[in-house]
Amino acid sequence: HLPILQWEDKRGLAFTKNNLSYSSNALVIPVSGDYYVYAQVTFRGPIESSSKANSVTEIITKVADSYPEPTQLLTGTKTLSENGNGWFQPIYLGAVVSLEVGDKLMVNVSDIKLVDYTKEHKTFFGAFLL
Amino acid sequence: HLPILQWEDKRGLAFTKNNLSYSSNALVIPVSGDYYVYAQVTFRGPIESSSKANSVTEIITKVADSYPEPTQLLTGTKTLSENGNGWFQPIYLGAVVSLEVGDKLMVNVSDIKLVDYTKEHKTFFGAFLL
Amino acid sequence: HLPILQWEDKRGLAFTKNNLSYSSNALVIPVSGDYYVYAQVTFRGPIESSSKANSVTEIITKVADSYPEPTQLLTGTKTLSENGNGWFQPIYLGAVVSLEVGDKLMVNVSDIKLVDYTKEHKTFFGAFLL
Amino acid sequence: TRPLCPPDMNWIETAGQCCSQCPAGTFLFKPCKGPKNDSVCAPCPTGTFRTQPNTLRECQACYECDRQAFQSVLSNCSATSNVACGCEPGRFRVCLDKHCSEFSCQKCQPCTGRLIQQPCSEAQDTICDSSCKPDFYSEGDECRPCHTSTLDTCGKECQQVCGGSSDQGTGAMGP
Repeated sequence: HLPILQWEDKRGLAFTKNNLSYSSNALVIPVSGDYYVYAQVTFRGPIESSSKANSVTEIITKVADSYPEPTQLLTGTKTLSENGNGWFQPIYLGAVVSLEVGDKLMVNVSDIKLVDYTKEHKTFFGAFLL
Repeated sequence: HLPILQWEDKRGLAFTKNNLSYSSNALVIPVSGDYYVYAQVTFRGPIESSSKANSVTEIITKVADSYPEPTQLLTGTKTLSENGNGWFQPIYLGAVVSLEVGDKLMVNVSDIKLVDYTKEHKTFFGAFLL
Repeated sequence: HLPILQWEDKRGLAFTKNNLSYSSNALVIPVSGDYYVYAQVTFRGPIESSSKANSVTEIITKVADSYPEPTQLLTGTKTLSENGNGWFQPIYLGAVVSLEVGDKLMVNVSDIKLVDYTKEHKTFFGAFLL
Repeated sequence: TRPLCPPDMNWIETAGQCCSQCPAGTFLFKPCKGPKNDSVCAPCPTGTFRTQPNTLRECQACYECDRQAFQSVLSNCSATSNVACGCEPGRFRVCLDKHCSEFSCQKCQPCTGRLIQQPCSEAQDTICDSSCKPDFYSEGDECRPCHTSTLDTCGKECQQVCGGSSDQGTGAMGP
């Protein structure tokens, strides 16, 4: 599986409420229903240690107790045509999905070293019940 | 007019409810009000048969009984600077629009051959009443 | 500070309601709560008069009476790898933020001359209370 | 399901009946209430338009021509038609898609030292003659005037074209 991002859930702009909780890198669904789920990841590079990435991918996945495999809910994948010097590439995803109580939502990325985690307003993740 | 995308509305992650129905490539609005409408199209290329596209465009349009021409609601247009070998380019759109009962929402694209329809989590379309 | 965009709030698809008002380039929050805030800016170039831009940035900021500095809520920044002739680059941002009555929301951009203001469905800004 | 309305009327949900359409250039300000209480239409506010009869609650916002990108207004937005944009003189359209709904305005090429086969137009760049004009010699893909050449810069091509001319070879170069 692709690496899973970790999130700040209390400080700064981050918050959880209405029993939507965050634990072990996942948002945990408190009540079954339709949720608008969204995430933006800003990727940046090149960084020496990583092989020259020619694409970046962000996936919002769901893990349910009722099924051993994660389900890919939303995917944004973009090839990079930057020519070597510093590049930035944001990917935004958002849609309505039907979720069950206890479902866990996570964000996976193609290469965690390329994620710009320096500013909370550039990389974020959330959900709300309709 | 630009080609209109067809959508799966029942299988996998797809669903319709609250009387929002899907017919002849369009979401049909059941009750007047303000809706958050969104769509992501992942484009990919190059594919030999298509002329070298230098841009891709996604447009969410509205057709109303009260007007003979479609109205463009949201547009995402991106030029391609990829250098010929395989490329991917997602375009996400979403906003609140005022709709009347019976209005039809559709997604048009610049070139249907460039649309990656292979995975439901890469290309999707939806709306919900506020 | 980066330049602030001005918006049309009445004509065409634009509207304000539920006491969410628009004044001096900002959406003014009428009641405290969690809002889904979103904006898309389509950038385009090159335009001779501006120096060759190598990136574009869109930021949704909040100004509160309770704090003298604007707060950056959401940021989309993308490097440009276009090769000189006409290019288009849309940036979409959207997320839930907690706002207080009287807070003002604005959209800043890296270079206002690179903003495509010609069609209302390419560059837009909005918010709704959850 | 809704009843079918006569050709020049539309079903209005809130009125629960068919109402007369508003003419192009106007929008439905107030729906009809009955035979004696017809639709109230209002003119499209400046900066908006409707090209067709309608029962819509607002008019469409006019597009704007991209002045920063050297577009020019071919025809202004009116109550019944959107703005039409073209390119400033000396520029031509480079379409971004098959339908040319988006285009940039590129400078026309000058054809220095060549005859113009086809002048620059809104839709297409100047087409230059492939050969140089008299008194111009070819250098790479440029045409250069004989009078600018000097003894040591005038190669084989230049001599063939400019060789016979009187002022060449004296080292005294006129403007």
